[in-house]
Amino acid sequence: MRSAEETREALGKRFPAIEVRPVDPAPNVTVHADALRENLAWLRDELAFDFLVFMTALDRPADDAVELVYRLFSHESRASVVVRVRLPRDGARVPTVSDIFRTAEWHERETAEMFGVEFAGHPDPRKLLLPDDLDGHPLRKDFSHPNLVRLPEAP
Amino acid sequence: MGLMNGLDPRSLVLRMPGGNVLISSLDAAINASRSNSLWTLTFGLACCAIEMMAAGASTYDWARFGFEVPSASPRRADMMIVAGTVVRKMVPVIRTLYEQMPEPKYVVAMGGCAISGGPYVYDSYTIVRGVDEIVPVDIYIPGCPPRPEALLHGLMALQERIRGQSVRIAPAGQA
Amino acid sequence: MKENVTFGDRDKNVTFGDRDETSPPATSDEFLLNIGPQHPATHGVLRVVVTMDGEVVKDIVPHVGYVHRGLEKLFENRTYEQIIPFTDRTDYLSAIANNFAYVMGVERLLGLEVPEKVQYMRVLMAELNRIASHLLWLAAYGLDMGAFTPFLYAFRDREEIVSMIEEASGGRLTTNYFRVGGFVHDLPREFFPRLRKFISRFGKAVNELDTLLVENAIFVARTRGVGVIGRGRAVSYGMTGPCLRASNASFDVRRDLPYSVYPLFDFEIPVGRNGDTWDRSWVRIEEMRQSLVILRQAMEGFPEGDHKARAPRNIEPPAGEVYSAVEGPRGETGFYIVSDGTRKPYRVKMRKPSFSNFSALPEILRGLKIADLVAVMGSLDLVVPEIDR
Amino acid sequence: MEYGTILVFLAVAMLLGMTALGVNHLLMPFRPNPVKNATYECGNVPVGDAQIRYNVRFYIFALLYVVFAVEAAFLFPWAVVYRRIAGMLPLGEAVVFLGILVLALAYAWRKGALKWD
Repeated sequence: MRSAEETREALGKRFPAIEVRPVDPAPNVTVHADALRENLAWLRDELAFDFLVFMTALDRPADDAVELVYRLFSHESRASVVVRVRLPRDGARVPTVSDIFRTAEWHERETAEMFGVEFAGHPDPRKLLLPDDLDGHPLRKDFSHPNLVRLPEAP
Repeated sequence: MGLMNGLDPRSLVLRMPGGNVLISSLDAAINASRSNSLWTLTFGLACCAIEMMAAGASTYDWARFGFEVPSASPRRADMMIVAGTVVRKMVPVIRTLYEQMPEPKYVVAMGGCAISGGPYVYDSYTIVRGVDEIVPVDIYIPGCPPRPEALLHGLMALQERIRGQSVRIAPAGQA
Repeated sequence: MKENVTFGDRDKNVTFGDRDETSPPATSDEFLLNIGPQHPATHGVLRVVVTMDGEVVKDIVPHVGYVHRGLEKLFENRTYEQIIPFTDRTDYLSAIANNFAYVMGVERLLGLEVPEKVQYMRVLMAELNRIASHLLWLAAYGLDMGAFTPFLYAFRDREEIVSMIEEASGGRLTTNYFRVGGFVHDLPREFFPRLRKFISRFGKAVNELDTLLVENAIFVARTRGVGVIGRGRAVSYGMTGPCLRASNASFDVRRDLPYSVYPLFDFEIPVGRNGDTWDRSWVRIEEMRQSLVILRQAMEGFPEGDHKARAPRNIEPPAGEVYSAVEGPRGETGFYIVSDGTRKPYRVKMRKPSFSNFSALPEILRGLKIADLVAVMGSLDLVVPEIDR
Repeated sequence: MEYGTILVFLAVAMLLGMTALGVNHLLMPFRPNPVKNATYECGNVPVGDAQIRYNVRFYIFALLYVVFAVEAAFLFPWAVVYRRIAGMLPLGEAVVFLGILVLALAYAWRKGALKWD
């Protein structure tokens, strides 16, 4: 049974640039897109982070980037870790991890259609939630659509 | 006898020794039978579906009014209760189901979402602002979700409307 | 190449009996069965396209999105208080669990301490809501399996809980009862006598429901050993809640990521052994009994105090992010909120259990029969707006 | 032999059936359209063709069902006249009749007709 402290030390050794952001206690690790698969597999096999809680993206138009967020949890040590990947906003490409974590298959499909991130090697890259005739990526900040009427600001 | 209060007032009841004779119009008989046995198409989309189930359970029990049989297939359904949020991906399905229901058919828009898009009117790119953009609606039941009593009240209003219909002229909404 | 001879092709000279060694063995064609958005077994608007070989399911392709309202986009244009009623409506069976997770997240962003009485009230409401949600699952599952009686008995008990919740919050289903820092108003005076009466009566009612459905011989025959998913695969699919605990994985957010005052109560976490459909049902029945235990302890230790902390009038949390999760009736319900210092969140990601639980369906069902599809889908206790959001 | 009454009986039966359908046909709103006549597939556009070659086991199950349905049909007249005939003879006949069919079921079960996969 690996304890949370041991896990944090092991993380510290492998990822020098660990940071803890305000309010959320889980350590944040930023990796490069090419090293994503290898790091996630390592986290799952070595440190028993067997549960991908969720995977989503943050659209940062200010610095022309989209940031992927993978949050992992370990049933064994009850520790959490957040893996982040920064990608250029247009033409963002990252390898799929749906074979490492099966739940990633649907999370990636949703993130792909909502943010326009392409997941290379995804087994079933169809749209998940959006109707087929809706093009564009809704969760991007600059998304506009005739059916989308914004709530008027309070006076 | 349940049928009695369902008939329209013009029908005549002759009290005779050894039994009564009832003289009424064909419309009254048909409307009484139609309004007292409306079969609903089970069509729960979101939260209102749970209140619809509660209306079907023993506490509120819409079987007292004749809505005994929730039929899953549109072929045997008289009434489609649209209970929940209607989104654009669902539009062709609702349209097809409505077409596949035999006349005379009625549509009840239950809850804010079905009436006008409800809380999702603003800032939703897939919302349909009211199911009456897709199918002709007979009864609107406001609420989010409406209480089972409100649903029953709406359905009784529908029964009242059916009693006023006639076979000669096409019922309202059956273009 | 097998020529697809259909009855319509009268002009073809190939007669049906014309077989030679090159033609493949006479097999039955696979056909597509579409269990579409409007179907009693799908508990809402799910669509599952099943490739069938006779009675056996060869492959399943789920289609979702028929109730996708785009909530995460909507949240980006709402203030923190305006989001609370929407959290009810993403999972209307456990509106309180969603309120709980979201409001706790915002309180952590604000660094706001909540009075102990509010914590106790939240646990009370959460456990009541869990029982109500499990009762509705039992009712719907009974209908799927062809047993109408559990539906009526389960709803009789559920109406009792729902009217109690309505008395406290004003809403039967979509309660909108939680606020950042506490509650809209305090518990009504006659809430505790009613709760005490309910707890004493419900202990017996759970056994009655248990024998009515879960211990029923036909139900056991249809669910024992059907739709098995192992512990490793369940975790890999991100399953949580009763579906995960049925596969021999003892994980419950109330105990493993403790929040609110749950550490003060002691209750067991029911864990099934072999992850089949029956275990998923048994775990939910046991959870209802454990919820009663928690309710009793929460009532005894109920402190005095006011029902709301002094939250700021306009909530503007500092820039930062938080992930707050709660053990909802269906599993881990969490909100990942990223704030940028303004009155509206920069991004809110809702982690909903049915999304992951449902994604495991194709793997569970491959090779089972069509009747098992209905049984397995019912045992996953799906709420569709949780999948579509 | 009074065949007349049978004729009247048949005539009334036919009449009853025809009037029921006739009135219905006159009064019902009849508005067919292509979507209404399409096959119902949970609200979607029907996919695939229904005329496919089904698994042969469906046929075997159907046969077994027909056997036992006919058996039940034969029991009805027996049950109606059972009370009027004294003694154990009718009971014996029914037991023999049912025994043969139970034997048939056992044989089918043994040969694996009821096993699906």
